[in-house]
Amino acid sequence: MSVNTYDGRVQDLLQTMLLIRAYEERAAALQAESGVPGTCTSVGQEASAVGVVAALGADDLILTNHRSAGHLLARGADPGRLLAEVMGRRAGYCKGKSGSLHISAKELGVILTSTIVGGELALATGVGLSQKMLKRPGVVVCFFGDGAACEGRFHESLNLAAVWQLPILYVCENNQWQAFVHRRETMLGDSIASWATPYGIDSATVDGNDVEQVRALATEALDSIRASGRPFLLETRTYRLRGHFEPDDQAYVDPDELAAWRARDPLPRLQARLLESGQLDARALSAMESDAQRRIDAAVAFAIDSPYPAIDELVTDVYA
Amino acid sequence: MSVNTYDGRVQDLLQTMLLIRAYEERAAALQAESGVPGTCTSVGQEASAVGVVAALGADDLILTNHRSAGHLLARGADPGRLLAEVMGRRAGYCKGKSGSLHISAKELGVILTSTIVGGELALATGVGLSQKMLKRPGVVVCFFGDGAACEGRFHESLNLAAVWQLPILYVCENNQWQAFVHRRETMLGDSIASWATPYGIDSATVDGNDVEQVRALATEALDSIRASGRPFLLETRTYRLRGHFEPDDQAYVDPDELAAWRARDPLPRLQARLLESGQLDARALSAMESDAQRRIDAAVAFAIDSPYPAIDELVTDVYA
Amino acid sequence: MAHMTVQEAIDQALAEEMARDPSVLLLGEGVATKRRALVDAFGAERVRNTPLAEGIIAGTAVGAAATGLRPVIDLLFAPFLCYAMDELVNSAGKLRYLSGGQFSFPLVTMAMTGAGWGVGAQHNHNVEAWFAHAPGLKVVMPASVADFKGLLKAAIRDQNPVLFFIDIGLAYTSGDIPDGEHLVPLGQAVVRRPGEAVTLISYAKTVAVCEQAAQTLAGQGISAEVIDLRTLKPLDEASILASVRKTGRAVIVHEASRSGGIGAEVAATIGEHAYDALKAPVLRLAGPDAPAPASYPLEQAFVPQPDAVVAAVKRLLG
Amino acid sequence: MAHMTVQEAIDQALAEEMARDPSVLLLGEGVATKRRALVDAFGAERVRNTPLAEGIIAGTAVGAAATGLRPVIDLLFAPFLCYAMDELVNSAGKLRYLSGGQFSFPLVTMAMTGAGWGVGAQHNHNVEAWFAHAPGLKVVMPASVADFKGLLKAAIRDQNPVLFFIDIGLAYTSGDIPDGEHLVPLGQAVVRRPGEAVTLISYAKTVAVCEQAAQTLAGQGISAEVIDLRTLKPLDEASILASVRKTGRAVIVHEASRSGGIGAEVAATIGEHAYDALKAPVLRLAGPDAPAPASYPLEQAFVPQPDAVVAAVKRLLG
Ligand SMILES: Cc1ncc(C[n+]2csc(CCOP(=O)(O)OP(=O)(O)O)c2C)c(N)n1
Ligand SMILES: Cc1ncc(C[n+]2csc(CCOP(=O)(O)OP(=O)(O)O)c2C)c(N)n1
Ligand SMILES: [Mg+2]
Ligand SMILES: [Mg+2]
Repeated sequence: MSVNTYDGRVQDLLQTMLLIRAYEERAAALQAESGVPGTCTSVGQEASAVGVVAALGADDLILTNHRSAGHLLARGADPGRLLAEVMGRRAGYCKGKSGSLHISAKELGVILTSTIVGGELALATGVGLSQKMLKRPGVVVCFFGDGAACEGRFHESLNLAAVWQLPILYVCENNQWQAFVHRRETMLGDSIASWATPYGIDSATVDGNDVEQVRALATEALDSIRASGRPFLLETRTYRLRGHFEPDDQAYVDPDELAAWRARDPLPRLQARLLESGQLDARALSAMESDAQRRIDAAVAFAIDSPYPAIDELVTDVYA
Repeated sequence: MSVNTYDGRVQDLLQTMLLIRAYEERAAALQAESGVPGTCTSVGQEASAVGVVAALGADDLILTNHRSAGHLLARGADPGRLLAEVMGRRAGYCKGKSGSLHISAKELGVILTSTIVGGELALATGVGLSQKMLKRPGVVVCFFGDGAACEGRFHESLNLAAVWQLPILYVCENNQWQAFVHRRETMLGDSIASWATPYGIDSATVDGNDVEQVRALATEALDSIRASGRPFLLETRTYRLRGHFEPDDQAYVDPDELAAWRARDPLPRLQARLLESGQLDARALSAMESDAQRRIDAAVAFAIDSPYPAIDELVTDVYA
Repeated sequence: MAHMTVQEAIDQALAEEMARDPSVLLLGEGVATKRRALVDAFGAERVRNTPLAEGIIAGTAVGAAATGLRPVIDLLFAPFLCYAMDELVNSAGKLRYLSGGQFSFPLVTMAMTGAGWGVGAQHNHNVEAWFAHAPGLKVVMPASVADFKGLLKAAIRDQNPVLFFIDIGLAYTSGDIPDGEHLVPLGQAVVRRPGEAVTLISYAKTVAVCEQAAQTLAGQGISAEVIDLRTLKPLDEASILASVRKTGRAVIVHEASRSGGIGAEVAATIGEHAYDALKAPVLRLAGPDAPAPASYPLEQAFVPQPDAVVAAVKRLLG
Repeated sequence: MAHMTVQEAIDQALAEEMARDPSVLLLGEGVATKRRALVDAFGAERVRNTPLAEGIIAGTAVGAAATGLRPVIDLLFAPFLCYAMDELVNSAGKLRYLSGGQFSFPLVTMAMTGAGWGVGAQHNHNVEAWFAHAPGLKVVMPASVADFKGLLKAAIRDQNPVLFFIDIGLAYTSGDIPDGEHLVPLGQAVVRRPGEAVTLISYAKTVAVCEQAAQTLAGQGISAEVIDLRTLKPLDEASILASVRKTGRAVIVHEASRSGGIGAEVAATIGEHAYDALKAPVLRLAGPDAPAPASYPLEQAFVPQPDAVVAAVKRLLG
């Protein structure tokens, strides 16, 4: 079983965040330089992904959206197989059929990456129902964006999960953007967490760029779900530091907003805190960084070496 | 223009409620006795329909759902043409093509009866947008049920109306049932009005079996919409006293619940109040009742006499 | 042999499969109210009324199917499938493929459709062809009471998402069902009446229309073979082609609108693969490209009638 | 003549129609961001970014169309239409009929689809045939830059709901557009290349595949006529039949899955109405009944290629 679980060490969180950042930036560079298919990177959102996933147990299950590389890597995905999938290679998690946008990895308990915005919300209730009816211990974590919260499925999913008391942790990664539309153009308020209240679902909001806070709140939320059997909504306030999909020059983004959030980039923030508190020294950090880069170098080499699927794979796996 | 508008007289409200009750009961009897197509009657909900429609001006527009006869009649629909439509006759509002489930009446400002539960919510924003962009004065009233509130379109519609500031009065006729499912099986709370809060929409709840209270609150809501240009959600608490669709023996309904709501039937309640306060005497009431019956007798005669559409109508009106 | 209605056949199929396999469960608006006996037999956990929200009913079924349950969902009327298209098409139909075969989606979606109740176009729209044009799905639409039972049981056991359409006009008809375990495999058409001069191909309610037409034609010395497709995807091309190769003539009959209906696929398949055997053009008799009207005589006129089938055959033979 | 990309042609069509008719407006996720020049020209009221909710975007358009506006909505990618099926099919397509003609629904729904970007099956699914099988709708899918402009303008002026599909593979190609008012009427196919021995019928990206095949065939002394359908509903049956009556042979080519695709309707129509003129079976070359894969070589293999068209024609002539 290659699922990552985390003990208390904050250094492990940093290590994972560094890996994700290195992966995402390399994926973007490969797109720009070598015409590798573009991806929706999670640069800037690493703390949200790692903080939540680090709170999970091995039995918990994940559904996520198009911006899923961070969730997958935090859960223990092999960056080589991930990149192979992005490149449509046979060694990818889905034999190259998915590409970056629909990656699932059964061995990691990642049931779904939905690129239909809202698809993760629609299926999460079913996975929750399986957990409940088959008396399996794991909680279902459903990552979705502030954009997905505008889809009707948000309403339908949360209401059903509340009525049927399904063990689901909804995690809204509110990164202020919905592709080329700012969140403010799509809702009057600023809180998506509060949208849970009418359904009778408890919720909380957390600084999504602070991995320790995210992990603390996610742990609390998971505990409450395990104890009560009821769903919970956690909103992580964060920001999409690169564009929506590579390439994207973000010409439409207010530079002041972007600058303000760059100043809150979760990686330097965590690094500075750990360096200051003495939990990390410069040498260890640089070793971690090189380690991440090495793993990504190896991943790229693996993915590029991996063959494309044979043409007859075009029509396999359609029916069981 | 045959749109009904109402001045302050409560007797007019009673008269209209009597007409609706007489119409609905006759429709049910015709189904049982003569095999006329079944309908979703609004028996028990007359106060909600009449109270809201009586608050409207001639310019206001209506979208409604499968339980729309009360809204149509309150707005001034000819019971003969309504019944003709139910029976699929040429003289019906929609040439018999709709039957009871999709009746619109442009001349009355009734844009839509949607039998897709949620369709009225989906289209209401567009009608509201037309009113706003074309600078027309009328408010858009969208009647929907507690069941429709569970559809994702509720969420999408209210959120968009809030963000775009559309002049829409959402009226949730919460009659405790969603076809064969009790409302309590579909949501944890008891208040649909409170579901509006996260979107930034004001709301109110009213005893939907008290026509004067409904009219008062609808008038306030409409005033606020006209003043602010913003949507409003009014929840009318009421009950479906007959079954979902004729015939329906309601064997699945808790007899105590049904009895409790029968005791709050809006018609006897209003009659008693008016008789007590001297706004009505028994003779006047009985004259009103016979008048309603006479109109329905005439309507039945008209509808039955009305021919079916010619067969070549099968393929007309598909395209403009 | 037991005599029962289609509703009873469906209940029986559900009860047998729920008894056989504890992972089977039934979800939908009112299923627990309307199929009370199933609640009594299998408990409220496995027969669940839902909120009125087709999208999440279907989504729940897809998620549950991926993770060990075997849901049957009742979405009531075919036009309501429009609210669940994403879950059925983009998730149930595609995610097995997109996952490289990691997950399967054994689930059955039931819906009624068709003329007969005068409920109009927002309840009555024959959209089975849409799902035949969506990868990863199977589509079933029975014509006989026995097939309602046998196909539903097979659909529940299938490892793939199956759309199970119930023709409203048949929903309360009755007929005989073989005793014991009665399974009808998906993907197999059946010859309802053998014949030599022409093949009448249909499914659902209009199979009976073809049978009536065949009867009339027999009286006039014309021998018509009637094929009931039963499964619309995968289409039983072998049975269709074998019959048409024998008769040389085909008329396809269904109630769904003509343009882009199942009949188009059947006609195109015949035209491509039985070309040499054809003695006449392949004709389609189908509903018009119009929404279904509520008005009784118009609704009747929507459905192809036996005399039109007879006339079409005579045109082919004339 | 002006040379421009498809995106520019779409912008130009929108700008011209918005200038001509103040009731035209554009709604969608990001339309105001991506078509900034239209905001500048016509104001933020008429070019509106929306929340991420396809159902209400479409519903808003339908309600607005019924009451005096003329909306164009951009739903981005065809699979996302699944979230708007109810509004497009049950409301836009049916309510004119169900209202007995009281209301009309002039609205245009744009969506991209097709192979070329490796985005996989939740972005790439050619579902145009669904809408051809839904009453009250029109369906357009252009192949040339000039047609993108002319058909979009005509679609905006049409009194009916029109689905306007943009083949991803063409979205950033460029070509010439006639100067001045350039309208292409809906419902008219066009002969892209005249020929005598076989008719190649296609639309969207695979029109070019047919043209390439025709070129190759010409080099081998075989004269192929290429028809670009342009509008898929209403289908220009007269043009199709005229050509096939002349050539006696037809190959239909599209990228959408074979089973139940537009090709089935075209083949069935030819088989019924040009039977006497046929010298060979009508063939279809289409995408497989599989979701669209992301992997580059698989995605390429999804699309019918010129050599397959050439081979099919030779089979017919051989
Ligand atoms: C149903 C659907 N509509 C539109 C899109 C196109 N799209 C892809 S991502 C995206 C923005 C999603 O915003 P959000 O949910 O906030 O996630 P984020 O990208 O910000 O992480 C859009 C509009 C889609 N993939 N699916
Ligand atoms: C989309 C859709 N799903 C299901 C139905 C079947 N149906 C018709 S009315 C109804 C109940 C509606 O409940 P509610 O909105 O509360 O209205 P009420 O009937 O109580 O007035 C149902 C389930 C439908 N017509 N449309
Ligand atoms: Mg976002
Ligand atoms: Mg109700």
